[in-house]
Amino acid sequence: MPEMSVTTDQREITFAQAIREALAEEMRRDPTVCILGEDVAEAGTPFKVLAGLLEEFGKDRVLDTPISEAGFTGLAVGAAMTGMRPIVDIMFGDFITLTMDQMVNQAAKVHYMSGGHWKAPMVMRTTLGATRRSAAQHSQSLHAWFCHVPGLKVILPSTPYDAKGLLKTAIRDDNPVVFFEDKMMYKLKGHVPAADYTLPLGVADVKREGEDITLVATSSMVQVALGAAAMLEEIGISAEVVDPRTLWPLDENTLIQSARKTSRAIVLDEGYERYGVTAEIASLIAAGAFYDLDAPVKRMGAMHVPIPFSPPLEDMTVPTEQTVFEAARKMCGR
Amino acid sequence: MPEMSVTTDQREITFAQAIREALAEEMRRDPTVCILGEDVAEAGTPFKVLAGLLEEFGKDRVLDTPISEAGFTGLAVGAAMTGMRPIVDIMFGDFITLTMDQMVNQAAKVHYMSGGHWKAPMVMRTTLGATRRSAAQHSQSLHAWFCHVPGLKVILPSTPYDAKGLLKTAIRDDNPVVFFEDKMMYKLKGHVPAADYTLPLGVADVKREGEDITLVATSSMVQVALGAAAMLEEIGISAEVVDPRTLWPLDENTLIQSARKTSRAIVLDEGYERYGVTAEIASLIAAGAFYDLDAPVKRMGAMHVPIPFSPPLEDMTVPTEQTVFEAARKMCGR
Amino acid sequence: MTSLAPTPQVIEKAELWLRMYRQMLAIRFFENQVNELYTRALMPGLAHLYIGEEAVAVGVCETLERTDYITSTHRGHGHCLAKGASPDLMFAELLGKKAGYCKGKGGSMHIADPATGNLGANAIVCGSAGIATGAAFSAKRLANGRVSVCFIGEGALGQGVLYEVMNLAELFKLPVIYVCENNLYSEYTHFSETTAGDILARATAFGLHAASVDGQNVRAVYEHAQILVERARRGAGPGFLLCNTYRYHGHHVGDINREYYRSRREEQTWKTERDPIANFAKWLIEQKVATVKELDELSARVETEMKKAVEFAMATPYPSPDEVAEDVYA
Amino acid sequence: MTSLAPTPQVIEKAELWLRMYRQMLAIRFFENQVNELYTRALMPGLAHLYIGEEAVAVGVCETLERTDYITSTHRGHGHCLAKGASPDLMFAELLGKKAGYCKGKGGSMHIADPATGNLGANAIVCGSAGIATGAAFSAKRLANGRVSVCFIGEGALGQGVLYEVMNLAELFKLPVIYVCENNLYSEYTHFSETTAGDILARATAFGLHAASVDGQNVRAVYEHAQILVERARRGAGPGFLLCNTYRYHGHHVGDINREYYRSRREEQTWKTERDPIANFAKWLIEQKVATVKELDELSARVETEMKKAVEFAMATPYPSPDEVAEDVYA
Ligand SMILES: Cc1ncc(C[n+]2csc(CCOP(=O)(O)OP(=O)(O)O)c2C)c(N)n1
Ligand SMILES: Cc1ncc(C[n+]2csc(CCOP(=O)(O)OP(=O)(O)O)c2C)c(N)n1
Ligand SMILES: [Mg+2]
Ligand SMILES: [Mg+2]
Repeated sequence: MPEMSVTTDQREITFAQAIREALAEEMRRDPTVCILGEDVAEAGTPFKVLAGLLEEFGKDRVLDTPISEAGFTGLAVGAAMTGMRPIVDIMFGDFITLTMDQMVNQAAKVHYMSGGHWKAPMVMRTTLGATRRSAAQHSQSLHAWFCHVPGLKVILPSTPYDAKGLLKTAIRDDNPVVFFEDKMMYKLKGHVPAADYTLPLGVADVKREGEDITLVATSSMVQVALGAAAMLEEIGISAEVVDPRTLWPLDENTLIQSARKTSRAIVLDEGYERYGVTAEIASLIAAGAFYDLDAPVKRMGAMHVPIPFSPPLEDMTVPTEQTVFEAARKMCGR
Repeated sequence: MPEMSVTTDQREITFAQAIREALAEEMRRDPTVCILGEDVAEAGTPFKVLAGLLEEFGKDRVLDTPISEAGFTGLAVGAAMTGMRPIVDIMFGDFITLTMDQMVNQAAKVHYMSGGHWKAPMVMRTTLGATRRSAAQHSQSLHAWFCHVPGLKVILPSTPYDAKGLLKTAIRDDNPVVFFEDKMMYKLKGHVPAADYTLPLGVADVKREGEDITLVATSSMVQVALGAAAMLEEIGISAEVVDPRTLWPLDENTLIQSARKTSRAIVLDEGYERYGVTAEIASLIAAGAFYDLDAPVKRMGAMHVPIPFSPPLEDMTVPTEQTVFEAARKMCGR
Repeated sequence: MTSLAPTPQVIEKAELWLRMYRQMLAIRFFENQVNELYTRALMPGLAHLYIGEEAVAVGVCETLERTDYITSTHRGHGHCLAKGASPDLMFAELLGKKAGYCKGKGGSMHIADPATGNLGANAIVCGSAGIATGAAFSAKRLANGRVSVCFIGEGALGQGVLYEVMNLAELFKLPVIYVCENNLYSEYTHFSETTAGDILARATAFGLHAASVDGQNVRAVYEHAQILVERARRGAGPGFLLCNTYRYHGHHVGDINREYYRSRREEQTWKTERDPIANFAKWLIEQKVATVKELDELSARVETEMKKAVEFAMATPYPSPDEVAEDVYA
Repeated sequence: MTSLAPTPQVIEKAELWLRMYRQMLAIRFFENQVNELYTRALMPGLAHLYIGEEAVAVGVCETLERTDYITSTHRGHGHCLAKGASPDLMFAELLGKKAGYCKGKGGSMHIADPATGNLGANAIVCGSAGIATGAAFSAKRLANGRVSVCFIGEGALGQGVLYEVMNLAELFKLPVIYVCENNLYSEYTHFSETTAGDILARATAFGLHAASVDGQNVRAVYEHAQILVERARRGAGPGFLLCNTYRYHGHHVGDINREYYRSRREEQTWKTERDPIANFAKWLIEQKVATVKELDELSARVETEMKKAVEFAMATPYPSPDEVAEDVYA
């Protein structure tokens, strides 16, 4: 891992490198951390995110599995209960459909059902995001399902810095944590200090300060929101971009305070708009900032259609800088 | 089925009987309708909802399956695509975890992905609801997950009348429909006309008219809301109870108009409050009735804990007439 | 009356046999109490009785160390007791009391006990197959010499995840044994209506070492389990033990009228001719391991113990309301 | 030069053999065009090429009627063509055009075509096993005499749902045949690392009639498939056909550097010694079914056809924006 040698504080690495560093550091720190998934070893995943880990940690800790998402996730639950800290790799977020019983009926509940006697400290890393021309079964952002389930924690990092710090925290957490990575973000570069650090769960991050409107954005939508904010600035609208970073636990207060300050809010998330993350956050803000809002909270998520393959159609299904810019401008009465 | 002989218009039957009648009538009407599930044949399901269907329709149309929720749901998708109208019975709603890939990646998407060439006219009947002392893996109300998925329709009936009319419509619908029955409601009696009728999807029903506050309630929560409304009446608060009946398609307009009229709304659903149905409906109302609301929309769903077994604890996890009454009273400033 | 002395092998194992007999009695009396609690409307919800199947749990668990792992099913009281749990804390759990194994939060279908390696009963059919396999994974990685036993009903053969984890267990050579209790029915359906092909072949196809045994004969179960446990412990990989058995009662305590899915005659035959406890008692007496009187006394002691356990559970309090939100996160 | 006349059996089937040869060529040239489109950055997303495996799709589909069903995989172009789809509409789909089989909404991994009984490719590994089984269920219930073929890669053996539906198929005696294409790799991992035990035994354990065949020999595939299809059609129940084959290209068009998971030598051996098209051509010539010249001409015609199909697809328009929200609900 050549990026390890860069040690100045200005170090920039990609999102994928940040993930890999987090994994490598935690695996060095704790021998019970191991990785299970399809093509994670020699191949280092199709996204090459894990490249080099096999070489450093060996086959006992980086394990290729059959295409058995339910089976190896279930195995991870049992391993977590008995002294290991497994990390399972679910290649595409669309395949979490196969793991719901293991995650929801087993991992999420075992601590509570056993009266606190057993715990399942495991991490599921998976992906979200469309616009890769991968069609309906490889493009979904289904994180809202896990957010709905008590006993799980859900993280959606939007920068290399957040990804590294939050993943390290997730691995050290004593609960099952699901970590969603935007497939389109793996090559995004950003500042990541060389020194060891972790980031707390449940603390939102204001990615950009502003006065006129709040853009709450998750994962892939953070860059979109920042792009829209830059466009808005040009027409004199100051947008604040707030990234909750973890959807459970959720830093309600920061989101609400921002909306109270700006009096307007748009909530952006790449999951389906209906019955999804935008609904939860919008309703929290609508209630929490009730007396301060100048306009209804607007929600922007994926269109209520299976993601189409055809490029011009696919591009219409998710919010873009342009559509966010226009919605915000309209909301601000311009 | 002795209830069939009662033909006056005042006929009262149970929720379970209403379901059974809907199934029997549609099976008589259309030979491609068949039922697949665990213990559906001789046993007529553990809830005895299907008692008598085997005798009338035979083993080719009422089929006991192995305990293979994914397998027989998948089979149903293929059968639906090729000329049958299968109804799958998922005994407890908690087991939909095992069917998510078949329902979400296959059934929901096949029409769209094939450019409209294939369709999957199937119904999944399953259950929801706690307070049966069945603990964390037999008490969940996970319908929000399906509501989040384009391509599916989701029905939550709250009376025998609605159950029968909506189930018949679901069976005739050309799309995959998920039909959630409250386990605690099977013995609830209500008026069901003997004559054939269906009810449209996407049309909410005002279960009780009122002026001061809107209680939007689904499934098990409708009776709770009606009970609370009766209590509220005694202290001079007039509550309107609106039941969306189908969560997708969703009759936004009726919900919003009610809230605009009363200026206050509480949304009740037995699913987990966080990232669930109450969030969607509350945020729709908060936006749609923005200029008419006197107070933030309140959400009341299941507590964010796996459902505990211990009776005194379990009873705390879901909204009750008393807690709804108190929330409404407070919201109305009494 | 013949008065031959017991054989040396029997003497050597007399203590073991008696302990196993005692455990089987414990399960039967425990379950009788459960049934009574239900009948008297003193128990919340339902329970699935293990009566008739005692030889399986006891035969298997006696081959295990306390630190070895088990996972169990909705029909889990027998496994739990056989692995060493205390009846009083179990009853407390069944009644939803704070003193219960899971502080009342789990109930009958979720009893778990780290002290005896019980990873938990599971109300999802086959829901613990992944967990048991994962415990074996830990045992191998942490090299602590433990093995893991996954109890499943034959209904669990319908769940695809079983084949996924058997494949993983064999690939990773994990010390796990899947013990399949074929009691002929899953709920109200005979296994032949839901199980195509051959059960043992389903395990051997994935490379597992598989064996079938009379689940009403506790010594046979013990011996077969021992072979698989020993293999697993020395690193030779996973095993599969098919135990042919029968549940005397309904699927759950409320399943009273059963004639539509199985005959009274069938039930009667199993109860009278193949009862694992009666037959074992007969053998113990024949082998001079114990006298009728000794066994009767033991029986009375165990029954009293169970009654006391129920009394304890009845008297102990429910959890307090604020506990509802505890233990969601570790 | 020997000039023996072809045997009567060969003559009888000459038309069939030539059609099969033509179909195999069609697949190969189709896929070559796909690869070129990708290389020239003209195709959105990725595609998984079927080159090397042509004999499987063709050998199996030639035993089917047009009204019979197939389900396919992410590597589905071969199945689709073999079942009778038109290359031009396929290319249009691969380019996301409105004229495509799915109006551009499906793409490479979701091509479906009711006219040829193609229930669809599927991007979920083993995602179509339930669907194929269900189509067989309909065929039986509606008594329309159809059979259903479920193509899967050997990677799909890892998915538990396969065992669930094989069990169902055998219990219900459904006319479905699971055709497992073992091309040795699932993505970048050799099947021996992910597949314990024995593949055929996994099917026979559930009671299926199972056979294994050289997937590079189209006549052998055809003959084995015929037996299973015939059995299924007359109600004797499901079958399983293991076809041993090889993909020449990467897992997908972008998988270029493959040495870390398989050697160039291995690839070379399969390509030179076991090419299904070259070997079949040799046999056709030996048997006097066709001359070298005839086959060369056929080859040129098919190649031209594919180029024209690409031209059609390139020229045809994208769907219009308002189509995005159509077809969500029927
Ligand atoms: C995934 C799942 N499906 C269905 C059920 C409902 N259910 C509970 S027990 C049972 C039968 C189990 O049969 P078997 O595995 O043979 O165990 P037994 O009850 O005979 O001990 C069923 C279908 C469940 N709990 N989980
Ligand atoms: C459920 C699921 N898990 C993982 C993947 C990612 N994936 C796509 S193709 C593939 C390998 C499939 O191998 P095989 O079945 O042998 O088919 P082949 O590509 O060799 O034709 C994998 C793991 C997927 N599409 N679906
Ligand atoms: Mg059983
Ligand atoms: Mg393969």
